[in-house]
Amino acid sequence: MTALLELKNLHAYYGKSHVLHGVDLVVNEGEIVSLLGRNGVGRSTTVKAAMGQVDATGSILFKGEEMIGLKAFQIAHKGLGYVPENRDIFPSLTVEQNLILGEKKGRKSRWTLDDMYTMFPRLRERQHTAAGVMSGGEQQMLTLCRTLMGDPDLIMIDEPTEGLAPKIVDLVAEYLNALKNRGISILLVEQKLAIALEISQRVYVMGHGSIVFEGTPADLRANDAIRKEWLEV
Amino acid sequence: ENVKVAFIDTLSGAFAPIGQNQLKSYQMFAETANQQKLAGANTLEFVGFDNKGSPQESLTQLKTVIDQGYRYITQGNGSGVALALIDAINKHNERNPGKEIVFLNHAAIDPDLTNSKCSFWHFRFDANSDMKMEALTSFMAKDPSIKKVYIIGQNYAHGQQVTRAAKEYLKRKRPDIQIVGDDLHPIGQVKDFSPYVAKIKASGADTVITGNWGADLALLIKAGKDADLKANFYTYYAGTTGVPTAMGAAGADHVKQVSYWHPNNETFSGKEIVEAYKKKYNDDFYTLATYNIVQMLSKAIKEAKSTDPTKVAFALEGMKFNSLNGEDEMRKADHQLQQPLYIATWSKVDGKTVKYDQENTGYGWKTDQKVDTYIAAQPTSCVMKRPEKS
Amino acid sequence: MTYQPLNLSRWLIWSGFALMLIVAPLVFTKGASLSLLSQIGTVMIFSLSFNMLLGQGGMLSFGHAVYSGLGAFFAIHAMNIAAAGAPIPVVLIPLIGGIAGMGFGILFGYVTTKKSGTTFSMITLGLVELVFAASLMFPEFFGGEGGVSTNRVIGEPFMGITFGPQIQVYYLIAFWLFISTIGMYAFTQTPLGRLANAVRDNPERVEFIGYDTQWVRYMTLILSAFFAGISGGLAAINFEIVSAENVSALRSGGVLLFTFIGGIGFFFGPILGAVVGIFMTVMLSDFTKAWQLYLGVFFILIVMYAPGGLASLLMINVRMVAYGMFRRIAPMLAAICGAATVMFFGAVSLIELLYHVTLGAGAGPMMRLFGFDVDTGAPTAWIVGAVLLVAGGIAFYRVKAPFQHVWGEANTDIEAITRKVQA
Amino acid sequence: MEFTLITLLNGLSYGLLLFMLSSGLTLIFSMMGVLNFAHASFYMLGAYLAYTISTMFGFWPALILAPLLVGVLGAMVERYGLRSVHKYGHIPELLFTFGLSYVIVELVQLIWGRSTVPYKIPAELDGPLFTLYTTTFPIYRGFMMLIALLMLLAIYLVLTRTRIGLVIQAALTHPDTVEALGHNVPRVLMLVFGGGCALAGLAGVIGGNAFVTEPSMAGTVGSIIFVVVVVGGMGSLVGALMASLLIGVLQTFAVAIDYSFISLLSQFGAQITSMTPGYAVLKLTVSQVAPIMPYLLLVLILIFRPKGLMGTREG
Amino acid sequence: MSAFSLELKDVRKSFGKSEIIRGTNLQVPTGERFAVIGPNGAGKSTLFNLISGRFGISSGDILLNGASTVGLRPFEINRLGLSRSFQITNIFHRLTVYENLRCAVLWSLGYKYSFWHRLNGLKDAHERAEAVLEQIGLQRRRSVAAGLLTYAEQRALEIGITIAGGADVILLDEPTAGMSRSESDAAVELIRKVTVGKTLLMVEHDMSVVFGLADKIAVLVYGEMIACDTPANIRGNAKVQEAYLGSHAPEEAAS
Ligand SMILES: Nc1ncnc2c1ncn2[C@@H]1O[C@H](COP(=O)(O)OP(=O)(O)OP(=O)(O)O)[C@@H](O)[C@H]1O
Ligand SMILES: Nc1ncnc2c1ncn2[C@@H]1O[C@H](COP(=O)(O)OP(=O)(O)OP(=O)(O)O)[C@@H](O)[C@H]1O
Ligand SMILES: CC(C)C[C@H](N)C(=O)O
Ligand SMILES: [Mg+2]
Ligand SMILES: [Mg+2]
Repeated sequence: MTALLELKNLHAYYGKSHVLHGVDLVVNEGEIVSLLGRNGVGRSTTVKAAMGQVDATGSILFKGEEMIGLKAFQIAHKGLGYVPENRDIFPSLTVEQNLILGEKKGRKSRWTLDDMYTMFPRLRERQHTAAGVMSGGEQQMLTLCRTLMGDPDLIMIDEPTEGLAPKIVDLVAEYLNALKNRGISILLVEQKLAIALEISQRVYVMGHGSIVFEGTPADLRANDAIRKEWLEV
Repeated sequence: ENVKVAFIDTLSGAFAPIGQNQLKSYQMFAETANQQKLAGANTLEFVGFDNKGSPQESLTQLKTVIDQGYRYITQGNGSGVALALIDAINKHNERNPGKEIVFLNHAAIDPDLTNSKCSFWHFRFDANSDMKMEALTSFMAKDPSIKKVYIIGQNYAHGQQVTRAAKEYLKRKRPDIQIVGDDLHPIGQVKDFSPYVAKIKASGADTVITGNWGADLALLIKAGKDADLKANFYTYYAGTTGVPTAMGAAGADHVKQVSYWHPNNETFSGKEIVEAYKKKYNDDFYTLATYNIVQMLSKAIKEAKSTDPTKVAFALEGMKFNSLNGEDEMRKADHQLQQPLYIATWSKVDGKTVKYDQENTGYGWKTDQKVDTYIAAQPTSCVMKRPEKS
Repeated sequence: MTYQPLNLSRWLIWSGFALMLIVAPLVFTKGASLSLLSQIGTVMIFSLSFNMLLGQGGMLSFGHAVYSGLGAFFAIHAMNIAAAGAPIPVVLIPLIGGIAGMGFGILFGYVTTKKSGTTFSMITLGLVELVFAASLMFPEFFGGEGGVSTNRVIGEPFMGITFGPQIQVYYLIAFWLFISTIGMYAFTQTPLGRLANAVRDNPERVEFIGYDTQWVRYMTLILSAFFAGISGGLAAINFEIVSAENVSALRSGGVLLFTFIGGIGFFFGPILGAVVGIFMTVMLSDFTKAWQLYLGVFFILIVMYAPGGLASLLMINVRMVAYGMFRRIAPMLAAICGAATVMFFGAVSLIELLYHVTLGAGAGPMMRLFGFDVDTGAPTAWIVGAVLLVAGGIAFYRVKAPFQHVWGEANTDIEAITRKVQA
Repeated sequence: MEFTLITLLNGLSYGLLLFMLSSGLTLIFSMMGVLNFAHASFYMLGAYLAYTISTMFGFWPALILAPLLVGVLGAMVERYGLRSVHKYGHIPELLFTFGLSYVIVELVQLIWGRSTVPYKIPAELDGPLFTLYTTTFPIYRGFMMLIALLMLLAIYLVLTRTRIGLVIQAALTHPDTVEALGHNVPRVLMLVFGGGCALAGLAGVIGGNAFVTEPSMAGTVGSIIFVVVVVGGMGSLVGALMASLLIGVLQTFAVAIDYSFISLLSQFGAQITSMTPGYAVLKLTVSQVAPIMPYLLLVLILIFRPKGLMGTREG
Repeated sequence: MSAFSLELKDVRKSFGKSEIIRGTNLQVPTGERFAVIGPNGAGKSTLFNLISGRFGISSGDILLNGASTVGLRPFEINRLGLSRSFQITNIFHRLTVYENLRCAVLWSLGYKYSFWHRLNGLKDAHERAEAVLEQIGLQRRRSVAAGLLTYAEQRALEIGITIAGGADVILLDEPTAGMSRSESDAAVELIRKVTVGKTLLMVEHDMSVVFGLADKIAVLVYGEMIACDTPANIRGNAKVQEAYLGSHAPEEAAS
């Protein structure tokens, strides 16, 4: 297994406030990795930093290349995909236009609009609707598909199941597995422990801006102490 | 003593070239007057204050210059401004005895300024619009080919006065002439006169009378040229900056002007000034009033043996002066300078009657008629309040 | 902030303000200062009223002069009627302006406040152009290009007061300024005032706490138009002329500039803005032809680097002082201000030289600059200007980072202190 | 007939010039949400630059170079000014451009003086294009109309053949997200702003000599083009075209019509004298109200059709 | 006076061609807590928007305390005693927490658009705002600008603003979205506390919240109300299982 994404001693800042204090994390090819932790510990920040949206120091290696110092759009072109947490759909554009914007110039994608519509038929029904008026859950599906359209090799997903009906949550889990099977690695930030443990090969637990646990889901299930201290109340 | 005169006039915007031109003539004349010690030991200095052509801004500038100790002001471009200034100066002089201000008007020609609004503190050196219209219509009356007249003007005091007088006088002198249309457009705002020209054409007018000046006249004539308008123009101000260029060859023999002086007069009097001005500023001298003001103010100061505005004003009243257009008199009754007028036609320079061109176009003014002072003179309704003579 | 039935410091501030208004003309006695002070007074009311819209209600108007200007027209006609014998004391003329302004607020506001945000701005721009153009169409009322003038000395003097002399006019303005400022401050402390803030922040939510946002905007605008009208009435008395310019987009833009420069986030910002603005337009214009350029650049700098205006710049420094941090930042602050000053002088010199060459032509190559006689034909002055500009620029660039660092640290500490206090 | 046709042509050519001006404004507004108050100032810059270039190299190079220069200036304004204000929201952006319009007027006066500059129509385009009955129609007006139409075509192609429009609209609400999808947002914004300004510059090159090149030229058209944008429907290009033509024709015809309410009423035999109430309004002729036509139209549109002619959203 | 606080009668809503709400009927008795659940895009938020007057309905009728609210604007409906919160936080960022709440109580205390009252002199408004502040547990953050609160605090404030006016019908749209387990437990407590004696209608995807709070659960699928029953019955309803809950048995979620 080769490491696709490697964060080493990553520090990140919002203006003056120091949020990440040396995060080390690896995602290998063909793997689903979950990043768990309580609200506000810095999971989203980790992902944003990897995407070049937060000031960060340390090292971010993607396919062996250093990402620090690159702009977000450059990083995206290297094949790193990101699904932001609060469903940043483009409200005034239609569903289809949103998807088209996911495509990158000069890069042939293995995904087509049709693939997306087959995955979530609901989107096909609403393809000419302005994305802003779609329901919260529909928007969540759209963001995921939009990122896929850019054909990333690794996709970082921030809380994809928030606001989704339980049944759809299961569906998302299924699709993430399907993606993995097509060779896409996934870094998943998730609140719902059950799902995370179910679909990922390895998990990291984060506390106060650094990684406090690393292991397989089974390890975590077995480790009551960590769960008590860093995940539950 | 150095007598400072505030030139509160338009130095920016559409009409700036005219204000600039006049300020430069003042400064040139003041320089020679000071050299020749025309005002005795006193010297004159003209300083420009931009009023942006607005009455309100002028009053603000008036406050400023009063605060800075000025006692004399000049203004001319825009009767609207002059009316506001005359009012403000009256009030100021009433409230601040001993600190009076005198207003020397070099071009604002609304007749009201020396009639219903006349003031002891105001002196007009240009001929007023009724005087000019009197001369112009008398001249027109003799031309039987004039049948249909269109009047167009700027929508403010001066434009309105010209329209009124034109209608009134033509009716009196040539009742057969038909007024086929009259228009007042916003001053300094219209950049495309082609709709107006279309209107003039549609009216079938053979003659256009206009009091427009500066850019408003240049653009009107340019639009007429573009649409091939054949009518003749009877103007007040075709000699102001920008208009000669707009007329060029196309305006030759079509455009006439009434004025109290132009360089191609019977004796070419003032040619030294025209040449000196051209040499110094590469521009045409056309506002004779600035010359008269410098000369007559100096003379008044000398005669009054004082620079005190009240005394100087008394000295100016009724003053007679030999100017470039003949003998002029500052009529005591209304402070309107009485002077002869010229009707002239835009013509190719021929070296004989037309020696001086304007704006290097090769065209200049050719005198059609000189109208003697007494013919153009108008009665006045002025009831002047004078201060005590100390 | 919270429930305070009475407040001593507020009494102090208001008495101080009143005292300042009273002694100002005694302190500034130079020739022009009285008319300057009078003008500042009217503009203060105007910009405060403007800020009721922009700062408190989030409505950016490009047409506020409509209300002050129409108020001024009514006021001046009232004076002319009074001069013809009607018993209207001059002291109450501003009120007539205010009522007229309010009347037009009721009329026009109904249309303009239907919208908010950018659309509101555009409508106000259209409205001001409409009123401006219309004013030239009705010369009977608006006096055409020349405007309407008046004589403020009406009727018999009352206790020797004729309102002829400027000083009497000044105190009349000061009186109304004081009243209006209290009125507008009080507005910020009323339910409607607070709701205007709420509408500014989040109009949608306001609809769900029982309020009609359009109505909140409308009422705010009407009140603001009232005060604008008062300032218009005072301007009419002060200048004794009112013309179409009083209702122009230019005037409206002016008050926007002043208010924003002063700072829209604090109640006193516009007061500051009026002082600075009038100083720049009246005083600076005496010194340099480039004053509008400076005003524009100054405004842009404020928008870019201090969107809270001068008031916020003042307040963050006051905060530093209040928390005892000022000593700590003072050296860097001085350094950065010093660098900026050098840069400023360099830039000003170059601009002035350029202006002289292009616009002052004919007056010869000599000019006075900062008290020196300078020859614009020779390279010396240009080089000095350029050197100052570049040196200042480099110095500024150098001290910027350390300054930000010190400033940031001080701020973090203050935040820490406040957090401790709260906890 | 002659009068009607000529006036119509005059109206159309004026309308097309308005369109050249407002298209850039609409473009910038619809894509970036920035209402560029200084848009007319870029128009003025176009005219002045064209004047200077044409005195050095002639009109045709100016026709190409001046808009490019204005575009570059616009891009720089975006890059070094607007961009840093962007984070504060749309109102500060609007204020920034408002301040900019002040500065540009001053700079123009600083460089070119306070009065009109003699920017002339090139000799090869001076003269009559055709004669309609007895009135000549100048070549230059025809040229002006041609350029406007070419411009319309070019904009249409850029917008439909590229994805730029989508990227920018998306960036309006979520710039970070668009960037994370691999688009270089800042550069696109800069291009759009520069492009919009270049369009204004082109209008300046054409309009500057057709009318007058002077420091107040920005102010004169400034408000009208805002009216065009609102009446057409905020951000709609087709709307802007229709509104421009409408206003152009309306205003040109209005100037030419001398009817007033009095003439209307007297046709029904009503006697109106200066004593009749409302005389001041009744006596106004259509040509006298011409200057307020656009603004009246604006207010009416806002009352009866707030979206504008072709708009899709309300403000 | 009707026994129902809120009554929907065959309510329909279309956007363009697509009908989103297809003839929904619902009766909420006074003082009960109702939850609305359903798949994404079922129209739950839309339903809230219709009830609160944000959108107009296409046909049908909505009765609030027996009176029809059709055609009324949001603020008019609010004045009739209905208040709602938003799925996406919707507060006044630049005002302090205290001011946020004080604004929210003004109308109900009858101050309308007053500009003749001194805000700081309004004892009743002050006390009411303080009381809410205490209920939502933000006393210590009272003078912080709302925009600077953490996410969970903002959600609490969102609820605070909603209840401050004293409305007796409360609509909450996903009040616990984005909260962690512990936070959402606290939120449930808060909601329970502040809605005592009131009628509550709530949209929620978190089954533990739903089953913990609701007296009755309405299930909305594709714009149609397929069931409305007690939690126990809903749990056993096969149709609901299939359409919405999937494998997530309520028992598991509740654990
Ligand atoms: N834009 C910002 N500016 C300042 N601080 C921020 C910003 N965004 C997040 N923070 C702070 O950084 C810390 C980590 O935030 P982050 O969003 O990474 O948390 P998280 O683990 O993703 O939690 P959540 O469950 O809330 O999404 C938090 O304390 C948060 O308050
Ligand atoms: N203004 C609108 N125009 C067009 N379609 C709309 C509009 N508002 C909502 N819709 C559509 O109506 C459907 C219902 O949306 P709604 O937001 O009510 O769903 P929801 O039940 O709240 O879902 P979620 O649980 O995901 O928030 C969605 O398909 C949405 O796209
Ligand atoms: C300078 C002049 C053309 C001014 C004009 N005669 C007027 O009275 O307004
Ligand atoms: Mg997060
Ligand atoms: Mg929803």
